[in-house]
Amino acid sequence: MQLVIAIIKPAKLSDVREALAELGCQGMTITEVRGFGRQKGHTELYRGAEYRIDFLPKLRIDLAVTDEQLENVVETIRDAAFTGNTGDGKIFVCPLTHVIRIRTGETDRSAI
Amino acid sequence: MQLVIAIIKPAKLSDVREALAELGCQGMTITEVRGFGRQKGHTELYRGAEYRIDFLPKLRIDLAVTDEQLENVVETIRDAAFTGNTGDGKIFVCPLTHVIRIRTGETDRSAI
Amino acid sequence: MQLVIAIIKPAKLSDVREALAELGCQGMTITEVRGFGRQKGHTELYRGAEYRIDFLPKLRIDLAVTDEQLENVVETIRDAAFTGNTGDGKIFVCPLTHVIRIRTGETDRSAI
Amino acid sequence: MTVTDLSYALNTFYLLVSAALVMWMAAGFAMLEAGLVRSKNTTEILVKNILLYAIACLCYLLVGYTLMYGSPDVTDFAPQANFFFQVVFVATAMSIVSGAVAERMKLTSFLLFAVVMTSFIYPIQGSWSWGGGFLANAGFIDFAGSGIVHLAGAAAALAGVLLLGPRKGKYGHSGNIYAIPGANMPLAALGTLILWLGWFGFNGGSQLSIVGQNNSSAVAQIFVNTNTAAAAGALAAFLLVRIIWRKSDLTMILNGALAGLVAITAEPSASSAITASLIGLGAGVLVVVAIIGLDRAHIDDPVGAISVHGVCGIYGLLMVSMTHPEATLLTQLYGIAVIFVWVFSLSLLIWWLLRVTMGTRISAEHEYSGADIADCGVEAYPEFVYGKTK
Amino acid sequence: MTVTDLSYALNTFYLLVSAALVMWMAAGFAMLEAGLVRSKNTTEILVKNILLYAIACLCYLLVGYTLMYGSPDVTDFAPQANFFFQVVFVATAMSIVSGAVAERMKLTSFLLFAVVMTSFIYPIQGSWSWGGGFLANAGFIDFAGSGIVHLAGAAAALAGVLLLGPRKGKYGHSGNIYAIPGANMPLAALGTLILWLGWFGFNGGSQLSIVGQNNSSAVAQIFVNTNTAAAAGALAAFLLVRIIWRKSDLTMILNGALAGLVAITAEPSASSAITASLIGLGAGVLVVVAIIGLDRAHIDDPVGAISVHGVCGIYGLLMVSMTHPEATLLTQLYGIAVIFVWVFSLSLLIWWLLRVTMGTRISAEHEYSGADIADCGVEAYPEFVYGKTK
Amino acid sequence: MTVTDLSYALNTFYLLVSAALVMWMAAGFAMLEAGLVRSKNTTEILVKNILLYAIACLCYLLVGYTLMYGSPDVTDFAPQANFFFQVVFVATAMSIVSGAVAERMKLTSFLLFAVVMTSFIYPIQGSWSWGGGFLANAGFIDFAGSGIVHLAGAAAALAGVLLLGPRKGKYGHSGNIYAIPGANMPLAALGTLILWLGWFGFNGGSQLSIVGQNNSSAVAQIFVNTNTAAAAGALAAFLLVRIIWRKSDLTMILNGALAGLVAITAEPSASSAITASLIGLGAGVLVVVAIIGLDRAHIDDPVGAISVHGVCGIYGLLMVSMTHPEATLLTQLYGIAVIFVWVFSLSLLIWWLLRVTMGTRISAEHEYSGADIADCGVEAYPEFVYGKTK
Ligand SMILES: Nc1ncnc2c1ncn2[C@@H]1O[C@H](COP(=O)(O)OP(=O)(O)O)[C@@H](O)[C@H]1O
Ligand SMILES: Nc1ncnc2c1ncn2[C@@H]1O[C@H](COP(=O)(O)OP(=O)(O)O)[C@@H](O)[C@H]1O
Ligand SMILES: Nc1ncnc2c1ncn2[C@@H]1O[C@H](COP(=O)(O)OP(=O)(O)O)[C@@H](O)[C@H]1O
Repeated sequence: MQLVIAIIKPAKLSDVREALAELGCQGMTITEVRGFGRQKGHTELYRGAEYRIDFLPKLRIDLAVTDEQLENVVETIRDAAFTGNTGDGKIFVCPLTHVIRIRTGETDRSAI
Repeated sequence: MQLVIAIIKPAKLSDVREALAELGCQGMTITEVRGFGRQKGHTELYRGAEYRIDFLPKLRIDLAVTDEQLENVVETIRDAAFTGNTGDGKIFVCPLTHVIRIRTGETDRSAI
Repeated sequence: MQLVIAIIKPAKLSDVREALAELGCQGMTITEVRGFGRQKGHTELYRGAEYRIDFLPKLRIDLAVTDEQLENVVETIRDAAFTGNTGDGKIFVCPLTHVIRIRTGETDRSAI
Repeated sequence: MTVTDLSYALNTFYLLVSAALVMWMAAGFAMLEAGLVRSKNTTEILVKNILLYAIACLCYLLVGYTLMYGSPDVTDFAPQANFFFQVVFVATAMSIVSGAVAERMKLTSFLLFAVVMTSFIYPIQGSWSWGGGFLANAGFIDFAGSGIVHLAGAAAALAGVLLLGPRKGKYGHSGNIYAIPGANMPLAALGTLILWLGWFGFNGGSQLSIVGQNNSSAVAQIFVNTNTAAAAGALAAFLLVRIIWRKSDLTMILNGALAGLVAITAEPSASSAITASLIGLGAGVLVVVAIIGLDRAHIDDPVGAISVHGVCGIYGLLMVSMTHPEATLLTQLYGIAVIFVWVFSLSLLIWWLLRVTMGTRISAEHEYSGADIADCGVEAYPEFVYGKTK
Repeated sequence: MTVTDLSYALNTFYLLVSAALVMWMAAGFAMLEAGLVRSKNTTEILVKNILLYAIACLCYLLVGYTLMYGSPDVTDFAPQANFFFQVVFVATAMSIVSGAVAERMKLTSFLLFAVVMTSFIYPIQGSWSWGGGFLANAGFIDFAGSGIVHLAGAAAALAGVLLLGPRKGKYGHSGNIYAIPGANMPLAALGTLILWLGWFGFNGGSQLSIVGQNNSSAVAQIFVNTNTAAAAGALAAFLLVRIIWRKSDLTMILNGALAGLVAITAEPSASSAITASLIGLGAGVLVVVAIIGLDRAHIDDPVGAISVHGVCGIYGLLMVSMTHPEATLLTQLYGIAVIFVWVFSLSLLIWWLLRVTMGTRISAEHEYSGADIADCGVEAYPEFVYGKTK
Repeated sequence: MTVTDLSYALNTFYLLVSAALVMWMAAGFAMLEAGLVRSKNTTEILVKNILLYAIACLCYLLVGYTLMYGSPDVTDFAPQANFFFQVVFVATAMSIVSGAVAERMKLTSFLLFAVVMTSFIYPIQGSWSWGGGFLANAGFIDFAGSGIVHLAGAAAALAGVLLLGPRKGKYGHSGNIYAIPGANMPLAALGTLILWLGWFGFNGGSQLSIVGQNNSSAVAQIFVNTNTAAAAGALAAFLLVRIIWRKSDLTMILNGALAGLVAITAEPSASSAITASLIGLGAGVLVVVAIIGLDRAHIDDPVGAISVHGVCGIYGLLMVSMTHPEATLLTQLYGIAVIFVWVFSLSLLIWWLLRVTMGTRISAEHEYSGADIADCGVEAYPEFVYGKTK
């Protein structure tokens, strides 16, 4: 099993979620994060002092998938989150050794 | 070493923390996240327009453990976070290759 | 490739970011988290009832790096985030099997 | 144009301005309560506050005013000014209730109670004193309503709280008392300052006429005493809390100011400013003790309404026997007993009827997720509380 | 010192206090709108509200007042009191516009429109009725400005909204209507309660004199009716929404109260409190229907300004024909048509000129990231919205 | 009932309403400051604002009033009305201080300073002008307190700020100036609008009598000028900031409005509305320049109190020499110097004594984690700031 971690633009959440739903992904976890990268922030002004906002609002999606789903899922997220502008985000994949569903105690593949 | 990632119901945090403390876990990191899954959200209404809240508030616990602790910790979280209703959450485990305590520079097992 | 997860004191963000920039790290993702550990919280009072705040505000940095960068990056974060007081935080490293840049479709090393 | 015309106009204007200030207290209660509940119950408490005011205005118009005053023979000012001044008082009494039962009371049951309270319970009781009934004849003195308004509101609130029980998580199994901090301290402070301002209308207007040197001086004295008692109450609460816990608990200070205001309301014109400050000091101490005492007794009052309006209302009425030449401790106690027993027992009955018929408490699940979602459809700060997909 | 001096002083004071209350409505609009827009546009709507008030005051001083009243012959009170009372009315009219075009209108275009509206469009129109022009002669009755102020503001807003189009994400491709909840419900409630309080000055002051038994009684009646209509409007909106959706939509209740206030403004003195409550009930129902209707027509008004001030303004003006002996449905319709056509068409022209020259709509990118960052440099709650490195 | 009785009643009422409006300014300062500090210091600034008001009321009652006015011979209105009007002025002066020293000053030291300021420093200085002392005799003209209240408050604040030093993180090693945005812009806007409203009482009430055509007209003119100067100040600050940075900095606009209000306070009745708007325009420009200038000088004033009340207070006093026939630049400068030197040097002494005895600055650790946790025990928005386990 794999944990897919996707950093996306907040405005793309609906698209990504719907695309994933079509794939049959029934669960995911979202975190509000702030990203720093090639995409430039902007300058603000407060009482005559300017300051930069470098960390831009992003959403992080954590999604546990089976090895078979992986390729499909990554591609789906990639397509749904794509705008072509800097700041579109990244997808990271890291291996999961265990998955447990708390409610039923199911483990691994059946717990995803 | 392993990183245990548990998604739980916010109301269960105290129970989980206390159960882990009894196990001797002295550190953990909490994130406010939103979960999408089998548990249904609810409908809201604003000026005559209805909308669904699909992402429900959850807490994510990140907890680095030694390989020996792993089984015990996972079981403890499972028991403490259990309510039996949908939305109880999941536990993911992924391998950690390094752990460093910033203050002391200790690494790996002794840094947990 | 490796995912470096650092839990640091919020006040240290600027230092860490600048130190990483000098190393050539051009991207990272930040999350507001709350940490529980050896560092003690504090007591609050509300209308005659006291209560403890055990979870202290921390920042989590997620940073994907190549295997070669790893050592340097971890050391840099360690130095920049160091204050010597309890609560300085931890650094976790876990292996990444894939990295994809959404905008370009680049993968792995060139996507970091 | 005659001098009488002018006096009539001036008194009318004075009463209308006073009443408008009391109406403004509705905003004070709304903000205070919105600040002291958790954000998940904030929209609902706002709805309650707006609707209880609306209900009070309409019910008192249709039923209450006549019950309380019959057709009063008003000559010194426009009769409608009198009505407006009276109607905002009943709304104040009802506002007291909403805070005490906050975060767990069903909206509809609360509104039905408001109908009964403002149509019958409050006006009938009010007729006994301000309406010239037996309490007035017995010599009970309650100038601006420490008892008739504030104690009455607190008695109804107490009955509701006793039947409702505490909020989930407020008291532990082993008797522990847990803090449930409100969501928005600036709103609570704003609400208190609004109430403070409105109170000048509440007490100042209760002289009912400002023309004539006696009246003018009395109204001015009332303004000063009202302000001084509030200041002293805030300071006393601060000092006490600071000494005990070494912290400056904002909400206790706010309650201290309100305690001073409630206490001086029973007789704001008879005493000097120094006396008023002493009364305020006492109220500021008392309210802290009362809040902690009620908490120990596991009577859960999120905003301290019972302590502020009930305990300090009684305290203020008793103080009258020391500042007002014609008041005696006995008649004051008599008035307190009558008001409390009437309002408390009738309220208990109504709350109980509501409980057995439609229920008064929201479900545990709704209490957990918040009354806003359950009852209102939108949270107080939608962007900050829950995420959603658009 | 003579009786005349006193009358002069009292009337002056009464008018100044009334005007100060109307000035306070500027805060009401600011808070209401700040509560009902998303947090990313909150600072900008605050800037708009403060500046539109400032512009209204200065433009009406320099141009508008003379256009509307010439050099009025004021004898019963200080002429400057009259000016102050009039100037805050034009600010009210302009405040109505800001809410409707919120979250997408360019700041500078909006301010330029405010200059034209408060210097010319509003005063010229006002001169036809309150300035003693042809509408007054035709028998059109609009006591405190349901039409002259509220409908006028709403007509200008409607023109702006039609040219601007809806906020991004408000309406889907297939005609779906999406909710865009405002950021801060307590602020919206506070704003409404401020407006409610200010309205006592708005309607109560419009009697223009409180001396003389008739005047005193009329002002008192106005206070009562104003309050009652608002209460009834809030209750009606609540009941209707509750029946349809089984939820208690706070913002609809707030709009209901405001709807009652707007409706009674056309003639707040002629009817009894019972009639006022019926007018308010009607307004509370009407405003809910209007808000939903406009939404169905894809006319996007984030705060409901067009429904509250426009639709209920018209409704209030029509009701006058039933409560006021001298008003007829025809003259009322005539007045409504004149005001609407004048303000709407001129506003459309100005908005259009602004659009083709400097543009009226912020860029899609700025609309997404928020007007606060684009135009103001600081968000409303900087610590809660975005992180930053210091 | 005689004409004299009526005049007495009307003046009393006018003064009480004015004073109530000034009392309301306490809420304005509280909200403005709560909006402009970071959320971690918000509860503490609220505590300071409530308690400084309470302390001012009690100290001025016990000591200050007599020091300032002796036993004034008041005949035109109730003496207690005069007291109430005066007491809220001293609270205003003290409110100015709290904002400037916010986010780093110890609560208890601040409160002790408030005791000295409101018991002695302010009243003694006030006795020299309004109490009929040597400044009054010298021909110094300060109608409603640009100097006696606002400059005095700012001078005390400046002394405090100089001894305290800037907030951590405000100025970098290499002289960089960092922005520290406040937490809540709507509160800041609300606070400013409250102050704007309250200022009608502040300036309008300072005529001290409304009866008599002269007085009535003067009060009306004051209302208009007060409003106009504020509007012009807001607009000027907006335009200047817009031209320099192409952004519409809300807090500068708010400060601009307040600057106009402070400037016109020195003589709000002598000039026409056009002149008032010019004075306001100047103040709006000046305050922006002053804020930036003080920042460059590394004098850290989170809310701009020194610029608004100090710099624009001086400016307003100087303008009097142009609008008031009897004022000369020299006597105005003389008065300014006397007030500033007295208040500044005495304040410096008191602040210094407090610093060497109990300390005036919170610890670096507390400054980092916030005064709310350190001193008050609860944050302003507990649910949004830190997580906790219940
Ligand atoms: N090495 C990295 N580790 C973790 N997160 C990263 C990394 N690089 C980029 N990100 C995240 O991806 C987001 C988008 O990256 P950015 O460089 O701005 O755009 P793009 O990927 O289109 O070039 C960033 O805001 C950040 O959250
Ligand atoms: N595949 C997944 N990847 C990541 N998080 C998941 C996944 N499935 C579920 N979750 C998380 O677990 C939570 C509970 O899941 P849900 O399906 O609602 O209940 P249950 O596990 O009891 O069936 C979700 O809200 C979501 O945060
Ligand atoms: N086992 C762990 N798993 C996850 N996070 C941890 C763990 N131990 C500590 N942390 C995080 O590191 C932070 C600092 O740890 P703490 O024990 O307080 O200080 P120190 O590391 O200096 O001894 C904690 O607040 C928590 O966020």
